[in-house]
Amino acid sequence: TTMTVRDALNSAIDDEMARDGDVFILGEEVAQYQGAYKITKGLWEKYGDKRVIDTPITEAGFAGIAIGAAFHKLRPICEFMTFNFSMQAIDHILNSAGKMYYMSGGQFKVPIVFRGPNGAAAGVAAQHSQCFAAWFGHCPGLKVVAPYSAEDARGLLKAAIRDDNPVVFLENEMLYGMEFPISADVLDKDFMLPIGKAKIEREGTDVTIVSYSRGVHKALEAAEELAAQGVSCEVINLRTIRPLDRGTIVKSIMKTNRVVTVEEGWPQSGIGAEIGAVVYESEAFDYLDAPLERVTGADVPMPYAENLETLALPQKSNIISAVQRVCYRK
Amino acid sequence: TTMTVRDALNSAIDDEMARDGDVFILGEEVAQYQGAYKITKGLWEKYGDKRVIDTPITEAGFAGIAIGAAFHKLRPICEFMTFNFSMQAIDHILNSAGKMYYMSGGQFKVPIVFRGPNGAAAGVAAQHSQCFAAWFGHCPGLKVVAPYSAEDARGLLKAAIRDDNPVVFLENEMLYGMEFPISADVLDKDFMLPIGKAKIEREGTDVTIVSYSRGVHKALEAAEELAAQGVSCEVINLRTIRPLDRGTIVKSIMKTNRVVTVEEGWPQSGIGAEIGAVVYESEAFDYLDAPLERVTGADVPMPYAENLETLALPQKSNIISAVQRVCYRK
Amino acid sequence: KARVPVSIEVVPFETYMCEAPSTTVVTNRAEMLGYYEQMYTMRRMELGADALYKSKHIRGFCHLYDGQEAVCVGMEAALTWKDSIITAYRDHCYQLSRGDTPATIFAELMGRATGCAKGKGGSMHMYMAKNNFFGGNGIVGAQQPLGAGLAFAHLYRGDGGVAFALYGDGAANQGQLFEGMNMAALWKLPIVFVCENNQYGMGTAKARSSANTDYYKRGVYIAGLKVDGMSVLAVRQAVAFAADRCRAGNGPFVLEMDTYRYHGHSMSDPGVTYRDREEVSGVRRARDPVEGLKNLLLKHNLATPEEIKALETRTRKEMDVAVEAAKKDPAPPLSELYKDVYCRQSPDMFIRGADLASSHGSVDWAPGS
Amino acid sequence: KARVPVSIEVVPFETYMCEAPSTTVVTNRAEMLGYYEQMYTMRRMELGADALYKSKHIRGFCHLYDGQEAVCVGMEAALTWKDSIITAYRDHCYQLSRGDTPATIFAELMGRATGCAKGKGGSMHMYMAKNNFFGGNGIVGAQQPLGAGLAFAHLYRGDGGVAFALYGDGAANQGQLFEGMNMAALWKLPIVFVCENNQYGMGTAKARSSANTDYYKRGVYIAGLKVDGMSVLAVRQAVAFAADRCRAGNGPFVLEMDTYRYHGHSMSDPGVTYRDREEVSGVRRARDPVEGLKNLLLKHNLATPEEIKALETRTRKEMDVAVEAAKKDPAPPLSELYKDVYCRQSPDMFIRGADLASSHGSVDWAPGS
Ligand SMILES: Cc1ncc(C[n+]2csc(CCOP(=O)(O)OP(=O)(O)O)c2C)c(N)n1
Ligand SMILES: Cc1ncc(C[n+]2csc(CCOP(=O)(O)OP(=O)(O)O)c2C)c(N)n1
Ligand SMILES: [Mg+2]
Ligand SMILES: [Mg+2]
Repeated sequence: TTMTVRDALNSAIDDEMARDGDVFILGEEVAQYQGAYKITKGLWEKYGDKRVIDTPITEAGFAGIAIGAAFHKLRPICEFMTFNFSMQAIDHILNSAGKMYYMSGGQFKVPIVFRGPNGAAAGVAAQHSQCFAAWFGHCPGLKVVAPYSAEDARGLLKAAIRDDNPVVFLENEMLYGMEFPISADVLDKDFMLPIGKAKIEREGTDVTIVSYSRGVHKALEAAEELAAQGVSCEVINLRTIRPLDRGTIVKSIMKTNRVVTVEEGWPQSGIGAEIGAVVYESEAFDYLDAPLERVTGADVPMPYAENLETLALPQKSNIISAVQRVCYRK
Repeated sequence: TTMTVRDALNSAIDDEMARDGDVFILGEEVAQYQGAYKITKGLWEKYGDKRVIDTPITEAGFAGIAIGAAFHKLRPICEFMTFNFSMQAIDHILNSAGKMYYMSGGQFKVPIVFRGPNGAAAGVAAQHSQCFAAWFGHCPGLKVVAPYSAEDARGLLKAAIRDDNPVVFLENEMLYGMEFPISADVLDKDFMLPIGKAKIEREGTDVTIVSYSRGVHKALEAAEELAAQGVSCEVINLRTIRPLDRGTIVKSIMKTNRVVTVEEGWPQSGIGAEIGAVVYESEAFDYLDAPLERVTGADVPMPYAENLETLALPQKSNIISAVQRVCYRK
Repeated sequence: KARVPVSIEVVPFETYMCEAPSTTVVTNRAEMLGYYEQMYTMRRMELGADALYKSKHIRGFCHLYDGQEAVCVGMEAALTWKDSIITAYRDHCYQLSRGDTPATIFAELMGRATGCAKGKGGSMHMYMAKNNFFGGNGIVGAQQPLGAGLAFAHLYRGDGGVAFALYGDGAANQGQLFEGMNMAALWKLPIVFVCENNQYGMGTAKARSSANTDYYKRGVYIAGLKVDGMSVLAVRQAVAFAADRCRAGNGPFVLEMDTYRYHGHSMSDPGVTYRDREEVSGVRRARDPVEGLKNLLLKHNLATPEEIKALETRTRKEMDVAVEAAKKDPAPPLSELYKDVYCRQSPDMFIRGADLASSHGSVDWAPGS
Repeated sequence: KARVPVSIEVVPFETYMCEAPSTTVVTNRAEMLGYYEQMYTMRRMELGADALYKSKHIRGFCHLYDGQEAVCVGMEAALTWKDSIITAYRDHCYQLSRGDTPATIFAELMGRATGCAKGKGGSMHMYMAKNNFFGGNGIVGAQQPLGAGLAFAHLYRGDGGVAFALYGDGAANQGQLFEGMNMAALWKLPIVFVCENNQYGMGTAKARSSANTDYYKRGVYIAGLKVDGMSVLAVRQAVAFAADRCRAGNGPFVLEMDTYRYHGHSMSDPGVTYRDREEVSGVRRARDPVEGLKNLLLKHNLATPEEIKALETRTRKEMDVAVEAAKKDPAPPLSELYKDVYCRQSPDMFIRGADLASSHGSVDWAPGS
């Protein structure tokens, strides 16, 4: 059977709310409007005003309230309509949630999930297209998850809600409507995927492509086309940005001897940069037959016009040409 | 003659305020209190309430006001008491200032400087010790500067104030009181250093150490000690985090064949990671005789206790051992 | 005849910590016809955008202003372009009232090189720097302190300008408004905080988002007025009153414009789940700002039905022409991607593309460089 | 004798949208001596911290509470530990009133393993989870919505608890207070927003930071009281009143505590550039909360001078013992650096150190893994 990412997220929240009365969700338009992107569809009818809560447009305030509730052992899911707006609340995400367990000497757990669509959508321009994976990934105390498929979305969101740490859960609007095949066990009420483990989406021998979220989709498309050209790509879906699954990355590169990273965010101090650093710091470095190539969002604010937007985001063609370069096919 | 970083910053602001009536400074305690760290000492007496402005403790509000004033062609210097508090205003720094020129199709310049101490000080724990170099450096539209010496501080701050782009100017509390020799031309009213150019602080042949801000100080100390061990270090002071001076870094590594990066911020997707990526993307990669090593802040929130704090920050000894490893002396 | 004064009564203002402006507004045929033309143009322009969105010529977010035209036009009627305006994403009509053309606006909406932001901004990011319109902002609340900053600049320069920051009933709850108001009052900034209360923030009725729905009293220590935002004359009167107070050095002022949005929040919102169609059509019947103005024109014999019809026909045609012109305009050249990241950016500045090979500018480590 | 009721008059409360609590407070010798002991202990503890800072046993920021003791003690007198408290960085005395010991507090201040946050938090980050004290927060304003979140949890669980969020006159201008108050009112959260108005935020006198210095009216649509924050009994009375209202389901309440800080803002602020020594000594003479309470004890014959002297001597000694004990406590083991980054962190989780070789845990790409 198949499932959309939207349904995967919705069912994950539903499951966890059914399972644990301490789980609740709050955010702008999550209740009566059913979510700006309909991720919370049907939940307000089912769980009522107490547990599905529409907030005013006050990110700093409601994120703070959610974190305070988590200090008191509730398990909030705090939806940002998009992660762009999380900047108004980012002080709370870092300083109130991320650092709390450490600076209290382990006295306060903060079991909260911050979730919502992250990164570029389509035609929404500079202020609504930022990818926060590198920013949140930079910060110890947070776990940072970025699902790609419906299985990822469901398994990781359920794990995130049950996790006792603050988890930043970066979704992607362009993936919400995408349909994925899922196996029966994914529908299990207790199905979870481990946070901190990457997944090899496609095995290959010639080059490793490391990506997350929507980048995985593009990487798989590129891998398909490259296969026809005789290049066998191993595609790693990071799933988790922090803690990064160094092992899976390193072992794959030791096998393929080549690596290309793919992300939609900006390049400088991005995810690809960190993967490059992991390579320097591991045995994989000695196995490299070519320097790492990064495929990233262009280093500009997101333009509105469609032709420029396309150019600003990594396309299959960018991945293919980067792979060809690291394979010395070009 | 010598000058402290504090005096360098103070005199730079003073010069620029004297030169251009559109320059003003605002922030918490910058006027009557003379600045929490006394960077604005004497300026309120000299320029009065109109141009040296104490604000309430409302970072989002006063940063927004400052940016609005810059839209109208004033040239604000917006002091954050420390950059930790810039998180309350970071949406404005990115979305209102950083992206404005681009998304308005070049209609609005935003000539503003955001400045204040960044990163760890001493004994101020998790919420007051964050380094924002990687975060701001990630974001196109911003220029990001991080001076080390008095000359840097004076020359770069004057350039930042005259720059028509939003500049994030990351100072370091531990450097404020540090005394540096300066030459007479540094005192010139029009002395400026180019934003976007790194400086080779110390020439060397065996290994390149790339750092910024307080890390440069530690790198130079390590280089001194390593010289005694027969290792000749070239120390690069980045000065600017964005746009990064790739040329200086790459050319140095092509000469020394080895590189160690030093930063006080967290490792993941940090500055060292980006320098590693620059190496992959340049000819320097072919010249590497050893994998890059990063020296960074430990990947934990900053602890308060002195012994833990020391361990959480890069020390001379970390740099020395990293250099020894890349030189295969260990 | 065009300039003969006519007195028209508007509904009384609700006041907070101030006297009320007169409810008698003195205007004339020329002014009134001008307002009608502007408002009718706006209405047609937004309907044009609606059609373009539905035919997929416009993408992404698109927030329409129909229903609220009297606020924009009434405000502009009381100001000059030396005064500053900043608003949120519902900005097309402000762009127009600040001197831009429908063709340029449509071009921006369709991402054309000829758009007011070269196609790089889109619906939410329109600007008219030369006439002191500061946009267009996609972040709810950001324009509140930014507007106070515009006022700061007016005061700093002593140029007599007043800044107007427009925000919705939803945005009124943002902490940065509270912060901005505090500094505006402490520093006596010439800023008018204008809440366009269209009764909903997305799908949230105001009483669900706001413990205090008297938006004109939200300044607490700042005087305010509640205004019939469906009446261009009431808005003009209130804005003139507020601007005068600001210009006289009294510091900030608050205006609440009681208005309504006909469309859904954005083009992706049908706008009927959180309010019933009856409510919308009821407002259309009873309070439509464009119809209301037309009725005033007729009632006061300021225009004949034929004149109005002619104006409408002409406007509609102009709009069609503008749409067609904009449709034919070219997309921005691909080289635009790398322009305007920085002001005074050197032409060969290195800017990374989606992969290294597609980057712009020169890599300065090239041998010999 | 200890429990014989005594009635004591406190100065009247200023009210906003509510009745005033009675100015007659009924107490007894046991309670009053208890308050005195707590307040005197706090005073001595803060002076102890002052000395330790000056002798460089304490580093970084250190914000002392002397002058404000009546707020903390009066509040606790009206509550149980089922109610929640959160404050800012000026937190040592709250830690004490929530059941911690001076020795543990000194240990934290000196960065010892035995400190209340294992030496990892320091002055600004003390917590007493088991007694619902949520710290200690270094970010001005953060505790305001966090406190509302604590109240949210009380309401969600229906456990009858009330949350108290304390913040200064400077922090009162933060937008997140405005945002938090709005949601607290909309959702009827059992939260008391308590402004400890000590007249200055760092070097800024309240009138320079706040357009509205009536902090008890800052809720606008939320009732409030202004309280003599130098009187432990007035504070107790007002807090009991506020807590009752919250428990009865009336939603939030605001308290302004009129108080004063004797020390500079933090140890690095001499505290004399923005106010004159006269002002400080004037408050000490006229309104000191500890002296004031002592005078009440004597005036109402609740204690003899000898009893008080004995209590003071005992407390001083205890404080010296606590300091000496804490000084001898060990620094945290270096292994603590890598602990508590995550809850349920596996012992061999890889955590990068300052250089790779000094990292913690296992690198999982090790061959064969
Ligand atoms: C900080 C932030 N949060 C959320 C959003 C998403 N959003 C855009 S408009 C809007 C509703 C605003 O309502 P209101 O202020 O009443 O203005 P109106 O749309 O009615 O003109 C929301 C929630 C945003 N753009 N920015
Ligand atoms: C967001 C933020 N901005 C600035 C600071 C620096 N700072 C710490 S305390 C303080 C003054 C606060 O004054 P007030 O709220 O009156 O509390 P008091 O210190 O008087 O108890 C300032 C500016 C901070 N910690 N956090
Ligand atoms: Mg609205
Ligand atoms: Mg204070």
